[in-house]
Amino acid sequence: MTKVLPIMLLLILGFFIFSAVNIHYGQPVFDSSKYYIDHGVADTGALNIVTSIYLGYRAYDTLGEATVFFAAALGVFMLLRRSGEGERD
Amino acid sequence: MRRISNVVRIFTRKLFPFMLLYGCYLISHGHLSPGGGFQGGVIFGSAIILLGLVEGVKATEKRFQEMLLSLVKNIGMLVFVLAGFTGMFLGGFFLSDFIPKGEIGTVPSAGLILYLNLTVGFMVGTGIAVVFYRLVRFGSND
Amino acid sequence: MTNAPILIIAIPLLAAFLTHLTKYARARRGAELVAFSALLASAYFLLTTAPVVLSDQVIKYNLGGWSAPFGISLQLDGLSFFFSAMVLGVGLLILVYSLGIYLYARRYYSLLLIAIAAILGIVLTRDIFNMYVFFEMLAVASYVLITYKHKPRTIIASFKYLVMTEATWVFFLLAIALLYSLTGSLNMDVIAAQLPQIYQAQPHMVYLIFSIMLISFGIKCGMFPLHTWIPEANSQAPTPVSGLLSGLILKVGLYAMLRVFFLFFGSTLLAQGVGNIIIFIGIISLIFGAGMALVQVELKRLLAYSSIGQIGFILVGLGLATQWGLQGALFHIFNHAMIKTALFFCAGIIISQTGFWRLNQMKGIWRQMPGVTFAFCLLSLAVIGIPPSNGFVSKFFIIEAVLLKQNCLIMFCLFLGILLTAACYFRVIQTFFSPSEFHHKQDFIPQPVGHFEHLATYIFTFLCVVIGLFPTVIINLIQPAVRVLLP
Amino acid sequence: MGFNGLTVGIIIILLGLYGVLTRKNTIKMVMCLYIMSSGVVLFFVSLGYVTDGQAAIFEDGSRLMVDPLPQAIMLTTIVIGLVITSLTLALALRIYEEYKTVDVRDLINKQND
Repeated sequence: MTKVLPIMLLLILGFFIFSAVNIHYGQPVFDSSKYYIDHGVADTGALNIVTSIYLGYRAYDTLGEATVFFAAALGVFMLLRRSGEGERD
Repeated sequence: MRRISNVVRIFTRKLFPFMLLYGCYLISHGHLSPGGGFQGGVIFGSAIILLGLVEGVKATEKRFQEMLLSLVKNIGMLVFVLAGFTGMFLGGFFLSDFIPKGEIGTVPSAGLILYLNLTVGFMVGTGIAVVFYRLVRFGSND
Repeated sequence: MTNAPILIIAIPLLAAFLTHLTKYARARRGAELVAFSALLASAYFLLTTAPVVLSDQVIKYNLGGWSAPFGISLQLDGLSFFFSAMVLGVGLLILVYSLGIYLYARRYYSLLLIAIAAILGIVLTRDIFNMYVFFEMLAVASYVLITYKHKPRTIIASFKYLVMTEATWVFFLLAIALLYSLTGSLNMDVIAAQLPQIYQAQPHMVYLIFSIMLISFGIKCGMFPLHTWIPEANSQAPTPVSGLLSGLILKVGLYAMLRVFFLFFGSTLLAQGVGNIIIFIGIISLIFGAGMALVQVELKRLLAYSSIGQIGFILVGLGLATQWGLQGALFHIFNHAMIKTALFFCAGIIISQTGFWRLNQMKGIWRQMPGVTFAFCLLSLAVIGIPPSNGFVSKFFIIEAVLLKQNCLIMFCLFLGILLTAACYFRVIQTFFSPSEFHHKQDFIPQPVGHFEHLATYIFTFLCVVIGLFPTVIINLIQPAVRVLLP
Repeated sequence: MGFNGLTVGIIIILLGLYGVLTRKNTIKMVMCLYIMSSGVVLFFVSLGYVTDGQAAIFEDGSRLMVDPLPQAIMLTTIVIGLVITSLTLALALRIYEEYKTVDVRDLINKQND
């Protein structure tokens, strides 16, 4: 029973996703990305468009990501603190 | 702990500086070629992790002190936010580019992106190494 | 061009890192000072935008100067102003509570500021992927904050919360991917403009996206089948963190529902009665939460289950999607954020002074702590919705909305929920005022509770009463928010 | 839909979900979470694929390029997945230290005692 239930859930979920998703592989909707490819080098000065989006157009996302990294590092420090180490460090 | 074979130990020692160099290369050429801050930082960090696995964490910690790595991580974070604020104070928007773009195609170009790449790279590298130290030390001491 | 929208988010974020760096400065109580002044500065910048926003104008801000569909943009309108004000207000009082006798480490303040900055980021952003990043930031900060006191049970609670949330939020990312594949953009305005036409062509895809988003936001706000992380996490966390979880983090899921559903599916799915699903889930959550609260033996678990019930109440108002319903839902979000945080503070003070967690050990406690017991009673009346309190006004709005819809079944369920809530809180009050003598725990040294804890609790209680007497102050704040949702 | 990154991505997500639901070992649950996250990364990056497209880097002249935006935002997701994994591993370590078990059933039994 414990094995059957997850498999059922999985099959139902897979059925719903596969029946709903209708995307043509290899033909993405080039809406805002066209702008990045056409103007990316002139706007940011980086030849690598992925970098120019990652740290140029969407640098705010990267700031958020860095903060997540910082918070998780803090969390690992806090969780794996030895009992001898001070409470207020 | 079981002894690690000589082949692995010697190769790791020889490979270690090149791994660091490769990490720095990926970080500094992130805006010109495949790669970037995070990828380079991960290679930087895994070089330290490899050394830690082979030589033991205590020996590695003598060379790369946790205090120092953690300081680099914290300062990197601060630099990122302060770069955002600087862009704003210089009349633009938060995180807007305030450094001249330079000659496109060379390493010192692309304005802020290069410096943010350096920041992210060193932050990720040191952060991964510090987290690794903590995880290993927690498991081994008792 | 004002920089206020980003400053509201970025100042707490900067302060979070500075707080962590105070360990190099060796300043006494430096972390607290930095955290407090950052939130005050953030609140100041929010207030400077009040005249513009409350006159139904919208402040847009393009980050990095990249114009809207290409870069990330922030938007400060009535709805985000209302939520930011709530978050900063409750956040400040949570901070005041944390200043008390128990010394929290710098890391605690750092993570608290990251959590508050993340909530503000979610509230102000206009980019769907950016919303995901900030949700993850909030989630990571809250996983760590729950385990702050290192009790074994908190670690299991946090692990459970983490696995449930992350497994669901992978599907949220899938929904973002589907939206991106349909519209080619991540900007909410662009997606909202294109989605009605896509709904005509590919309705199944839109249904899939809607259901994934309902589940993802539902797990954050604790609607019925996805609530299982709440009781354990809320009851085991340190008191201010319980307040943060119940008061603000649950509300962020509701905010995301309000914002995303009304923007993306407002003219298509919600107009065709999908709101009934939300009402149905809301009613089940209400009756389940209130019913489970009735049988709890631990005070904090009781409060946590009661949160699920109140979230159900809000979901009913949200699902109705009418003027009165949304007004009631928003007002109840605001009220519940204050009331439940304050109730957790009361419970925290009682627990740290007596060492008792169970309700039946707290008999006759009013002789020991008359002030806190009195505050608890007033707040309980507010949760139930007895007239001279703020809870009455918001519940009245939601019931009015149901009346206008002329649906007896929903009406009956709402009253059943209110009765169950009343029963559960009257049981607590009865225990507190029980005539039997209060017995202290054997060889237990009570942790002293300072002025700051009491101050935060009493300010909340006072505000609840004042808002109950003069609800128009908050209704004036809510009106622009409702106008954003129902143009 | 044929046998491509999109299909495989969804299958990997579902397999990971199956693992999260059925595995009893906390460490394996962490692994399955990371598998789910990898699946969604594969799905999203495949969304941006243009037939015969090349990486979006201007090295020599203009070419047909794939969509760079999914790749850029998936970098963020990869970092978040990594970070969540490290945090979850730390939690699992702590759980092991407190309860001396990695089995979820044992944990439930010990909690109820």
